[in-house]
Amino acid sequence: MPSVGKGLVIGHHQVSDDMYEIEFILPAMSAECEPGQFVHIMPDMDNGPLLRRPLSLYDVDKKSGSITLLYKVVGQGTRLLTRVRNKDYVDVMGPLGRGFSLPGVAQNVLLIGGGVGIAPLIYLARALKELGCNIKVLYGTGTRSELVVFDKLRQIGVEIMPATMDGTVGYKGLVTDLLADKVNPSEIDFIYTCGPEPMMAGVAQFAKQNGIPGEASLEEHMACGVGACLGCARKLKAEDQHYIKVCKDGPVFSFAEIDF
Amino acid sequence: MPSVGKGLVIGHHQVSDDMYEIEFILPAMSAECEPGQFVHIMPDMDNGPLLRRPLSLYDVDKKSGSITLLYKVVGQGTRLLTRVRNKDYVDVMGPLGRGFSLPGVAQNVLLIGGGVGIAPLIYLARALKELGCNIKVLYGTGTRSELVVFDKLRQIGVEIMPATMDGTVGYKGLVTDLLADKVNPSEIDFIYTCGPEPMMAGVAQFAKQNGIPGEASLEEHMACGVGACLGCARKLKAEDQHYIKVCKDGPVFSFAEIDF
Amino acid sequence: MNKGLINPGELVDISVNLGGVKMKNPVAVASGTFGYGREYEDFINLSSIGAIIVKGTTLEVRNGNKPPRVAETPAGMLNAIGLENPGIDKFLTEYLPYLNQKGATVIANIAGNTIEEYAAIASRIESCQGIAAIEMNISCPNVKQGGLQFGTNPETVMRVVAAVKSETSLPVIPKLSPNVTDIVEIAKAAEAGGADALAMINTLLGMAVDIKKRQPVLGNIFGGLSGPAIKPVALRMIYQVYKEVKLPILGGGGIMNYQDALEFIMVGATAVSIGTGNFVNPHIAGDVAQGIQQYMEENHIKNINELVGIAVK
Amino acid sequence: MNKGLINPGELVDISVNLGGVKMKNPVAVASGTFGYGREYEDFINLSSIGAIIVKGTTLEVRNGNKPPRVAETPAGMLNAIGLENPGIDKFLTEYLPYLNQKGATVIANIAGNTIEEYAAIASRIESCQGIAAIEMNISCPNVKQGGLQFGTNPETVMRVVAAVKSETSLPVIPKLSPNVTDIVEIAKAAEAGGADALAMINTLLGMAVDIKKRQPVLGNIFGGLSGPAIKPVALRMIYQVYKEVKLPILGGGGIMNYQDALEFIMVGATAVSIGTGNFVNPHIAGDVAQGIQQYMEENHIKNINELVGIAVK
Ligand SMILES: Cc1cc2nc3c(=O)[nH]c(=O)nc-3n(C[C@H](O)[C@H](O)[C@H](O)COP(=O)(O)OP(=O)(O)OC[C@H]3O[C@@H](n4cnc5c(N)ncnc54)[C@H](O)[C@@H]3O)c2cc1C
Ligand SMILES: Cc1cc2nc3c(=O)[nH]c(=O)nc-3n(C[C@H](O)[C@H](O)[C@H](O)COP(=O)(O)OP(=O)(O)OC[C@H]3O[C@@H](n4cnc5c(N)ncnc54)[C@H](O)[C@@H]3O)c2cc1C
Ligand SMILES: Cc1cc2nc3c(=O)[nH]c(=O)nc-3n(C[C@H](O)[C@H](O)[C@H](O)COP(=O)(O)O)c2cc1C
Ligand SMILES: Cc1cc2nc3c(=O)[nH]c(=O)nc-3n(C[C@H](O)[C@H](O)[C@H](O)COP(=O)(O)O)c2cc1C
Ligand code: FES
Ligand code: FES
Repeated sequence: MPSVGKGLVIGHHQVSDDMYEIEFILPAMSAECEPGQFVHIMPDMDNGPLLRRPLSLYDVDKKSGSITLLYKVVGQGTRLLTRVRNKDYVDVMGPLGRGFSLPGVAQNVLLIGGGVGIAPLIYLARALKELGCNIKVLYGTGTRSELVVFDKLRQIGVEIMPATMDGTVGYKGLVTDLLADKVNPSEIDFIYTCGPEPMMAGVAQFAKQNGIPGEASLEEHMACGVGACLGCARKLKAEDQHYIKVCKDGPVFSFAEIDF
Repeated sequence: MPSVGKGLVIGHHQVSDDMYEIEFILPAMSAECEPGQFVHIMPDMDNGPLLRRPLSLYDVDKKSGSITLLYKVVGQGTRLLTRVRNKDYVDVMGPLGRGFSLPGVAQNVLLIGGGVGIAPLIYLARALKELGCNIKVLYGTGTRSELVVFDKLRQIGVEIMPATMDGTVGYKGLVTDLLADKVNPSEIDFIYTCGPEPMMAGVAQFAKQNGIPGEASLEEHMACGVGACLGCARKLKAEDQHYIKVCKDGPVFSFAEIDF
Repeated sequence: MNKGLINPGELVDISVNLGGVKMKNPVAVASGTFGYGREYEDFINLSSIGAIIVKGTTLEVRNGNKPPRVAETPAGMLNAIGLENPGIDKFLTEYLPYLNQKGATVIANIAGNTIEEYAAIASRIESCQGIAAIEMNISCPNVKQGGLQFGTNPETVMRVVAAVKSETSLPVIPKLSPNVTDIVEIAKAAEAGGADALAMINTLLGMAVDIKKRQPVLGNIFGGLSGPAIKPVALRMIYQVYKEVKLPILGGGGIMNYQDALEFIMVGATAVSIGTGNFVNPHIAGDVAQGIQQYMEENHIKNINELVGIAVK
Repeated sequence: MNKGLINPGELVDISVNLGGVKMKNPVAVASGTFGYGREYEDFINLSSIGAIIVKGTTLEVRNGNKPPRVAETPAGMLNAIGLENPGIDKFLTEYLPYLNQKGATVIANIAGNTIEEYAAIASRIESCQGIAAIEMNISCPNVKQGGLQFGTNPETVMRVVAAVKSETSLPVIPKLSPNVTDIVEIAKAAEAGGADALAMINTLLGMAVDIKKRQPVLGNIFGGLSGPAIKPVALRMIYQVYKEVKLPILGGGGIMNYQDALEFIMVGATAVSIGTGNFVNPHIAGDVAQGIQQYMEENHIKNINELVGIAVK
């Protein structure tokens, strides 16, 4: 059951030029968190922007009751969030939305993240690992310094294939090119992806062409985060009449549901 | 000449339950500061309230180029200001307004402050001391812990007579009662006062009755702080047609000009 | 506040009667910001809310506007949902029973393209149990009047209110659009039409521009501005109407805490509604009701009606 | 922004012609927020500002409203100055010469109780040098029409604009009140009266309540809401008018930086005005003009007119 509460910040640090990791304690909320869900956070309780900001669950430790988020500074809200200090409290609502579906039996899964879109895939990787899955992660960014989650991924114990646009590490080019070049479709049972829409579109196309099922996590501007305001509407397929709500019906949807 | 600039904060600490002292470096502005003038400060450059907040010059060190303010937390703006840290920059406009008039020759002066109204009297005391004046300060607050400026006053070297409502230190009661009880009007050449209006009214009455000239520093809600918006209007005497502007014509006015 | 005088045993009455709607406390949640209640069930006890005004409902199902539908603005937000809703019948059969079962006080919010549509929805509601009142959203474009809003023409306001009144025995609460020259004239027209109370204000019409894309942010170009930004306008309009019109007022626009709610009550609102505030704090309705109660206890105000309109000169 | 493509040598033209007023850049400071210029001389070079629109001036001296006159609101402020000013003659003889000597581009802002008063002020101005245009504040209560604002009645708007036009050879810029049902109708009336450009928007009518004192904050009860809170409403109205009326628009309402100014330009403003922003940043007019210029350089826009109305569909 989702809730709203104040999380005690126990860690907050910059991990790249414009990305931060923030960890806070909220045991009741932490206990409910599933990979692919998100929290709705107030960057500042007294001031700053009116609305909450949606951020994916990046990592969750149910034992310690903590939740970790990975965020990129893009505007007023995320800029304010950077000012939060250890021992401050952050006001958080969650977990919200429908997360990734997890396989019933151990499978060969491929996780494809682009930029800060890698965030939800970390907690997902942790869950898949516990299910005994064989996990490969393709992770694309602009340059080496933006590849921020290596430690987490290594700790979880997955195979990582980085791609950088400038080739400073790993494959030189788009992560979708890496996918086409280096991944043998027959070795993959399921694909999960999160990142820029063109990237996810490419991944979904690859998956469909090769008959591999999979899921993607979408973004849309949100007000309520719980399906009440009907603000985060989106048509999954061009011919749809009905608009789904990313916050409630998603943010995760199967490739079969979406036409990018 | 007033200016607007960013001051580097070199000291910021809580001095009582709800009062803080903040010191910042702004040499060009500091060089222009006269006692009784004020600065117009933005509590937060990115967020927070729309308008600047007027705060009196509490202390100025032209040698080091610093300006110090003493403020009481009363609302959103001052609450936000408390968050500013050492090495942050604060956005300040000033010095603004017409300050206290200083005597041409050394005199016996009486300074009467109530609560945070003591702020402008400190820098004033420093200036008067340099002129060789003989300075007595009556300082009234609710209780001992609110008497926050003793160190500064002692360092300047003035005679202090505190009054607290609960009698925890000094005279027990209103500072105006202390004035009536303990001050010999014939020993005073000039009175300066700042504090709650009823207090200043009492002081002005005492001064007029005893034929002592003096000045008071007024407050009014402000937008521009420079006489442009005509927002901080006030009639000095009930029969006046014209509204003066506290920011430009004041904040300091002579007892002769004002009917409280 | 007079902390020294608190007497926690003191009984204060915060229940109100809003033109025939009995509310256990004066705090309602506004239409379109609380879905059909269920969306917030994990965050607040639905039966504790003064009234839940459900999402605006039309005769037929509506799919709503193309996205983006929401955008943030300074101390406010724009929305252009476009009245997406499942239609009145589905609301009555699928959504209402849940709310009734939870013990919620439900106010329906209706909208139509023509006077006849408003009347038809009202008559469907009349045949059902479990609705405490009908709030009429008259800020929709009036098809017959070439798209000008119902709520901007006094004559039309009177007629559409009268038409709904004639179909229902429930209290009828027209919700006034603030996008008018003279709000008092509109309020008087609603009164003439037989309104039992007035809800005000709906959103101000606004827009935002994406300077990178060089186009409007919202898919619909224009949207409704809500949140703290509009509070001064809402207070002013309620003040004006309270002075001239006898009907009780459900006041709202930017309420984020109990102090804001008290401002509305002091300019003449008998009850208040919270919209955008729900998105920020999902149990705000309870917090505000509690804050009002505490304020009354601390200030020895036994009945909230003593505060209604107290700041109006 | 396309930092990689900056070519600092590239020449961009940010001068504009606002209905006959030649402005060296498209950024004016709004009436009532910049006094008579002198108040800000220490903070900004007065001759560098696109235009200085001076405080609203009436035929006779006015003392203004009783305090408090200003109050802060979420992302906005209320003012009820009450048109305090020294009267047109004193303005022309004592304040104008200073501005002219400083090389400022001056727009007078006039207000009256009757059409005759507006005309009389215009004719006094006509006899003087050093004023680039007349902005007409038509949001004042119209004595002859029982206190309803000039700016809310199309017929009156047309007549008062025509009356001023007949007295002056200067460009005439009526400043529209946003407190109306249909801003396009008012804009068309101003056009019919012979306006050379339109200024929009003036403040939204609002109020605030002091819940401790249980009374309105402002001495005048109501005041004008300005600042970022009203930006969405201002953009919407300018968008609507730009589509329907050919006159150039001086747009403003809540501009705090060059990005805000670009939003106004993209919905159809030829130039922009900054009011409340001056109180926050006393050299904002220069900063915004510079920001626009840099944006144009980075985006290879040679003439600012290429951007005017680019977001209007
Ligand atoms: C389900 C979901 C999960 C997300 N997870 C992450 C994450 O783990 N890490 C991360 O860095 N970002 C994530 N985002 C994007 C993140 O929400 C935005 O970057 C953030 O809201 C920007 O806020 P701002 O105030 O800094 O930017 P501004 O541009 O100033 O925000 C203005 C408004 O637009 C909204 N907005 C702006 N960009 C986006 C966006 N991309 N998606 C949704 N709303 C947006 C803001 O919420 C705000 O209401 C996620 C978005 C969604 C919908
Ligand atoms: C010339 C002058 C000098 C001052 N010097 C000092 C000083 O040295 N130390 C100090 O603690 N206070 C001083 N004040 C009062 C100080 O300006 C207010 O306490 C402060 O603005 C409150 O801001 P806020 O956001 O915390 O309160 P809020 O109540 O949230 O402010 C809301 C609005 O009201 C205005 N406001 C509220 N109280 C006052 C007030 N008393 N005077 C003027 N405007 C007010 C604010 O500026 C703001 O615009 C001075 C005021 C003036 C006019
Ligand atoms: C997302 C959203 C959807 C809304 N939908 C409706 C609606 O369907 N019917 C209606 O009468 N008002 C609707 N409103 C207006 C609100 O009920 C309320 O009147 C307005 O938002 C002002 O209050 P606030 O500032 O507290 O949000 C909606 C508001 C928002 C923000
Ligand atoms: C303190 C103040 C005084 C004003 N006085 C006038 C005036 O005399 N004449 C006028 O036409 N507009 C007046 N205005 C309106 C402004 O010129 C401007 O149109 C309005 O504030 C909106 O712009 P902003 O949001 O940038 O402030 C005044 C505004 C303020 C805040
Ligand atoms: S954000 Fe409100 S419905 Fe999704
Ligand atoms: S604050 Fe603007 S005139 Fe004094």
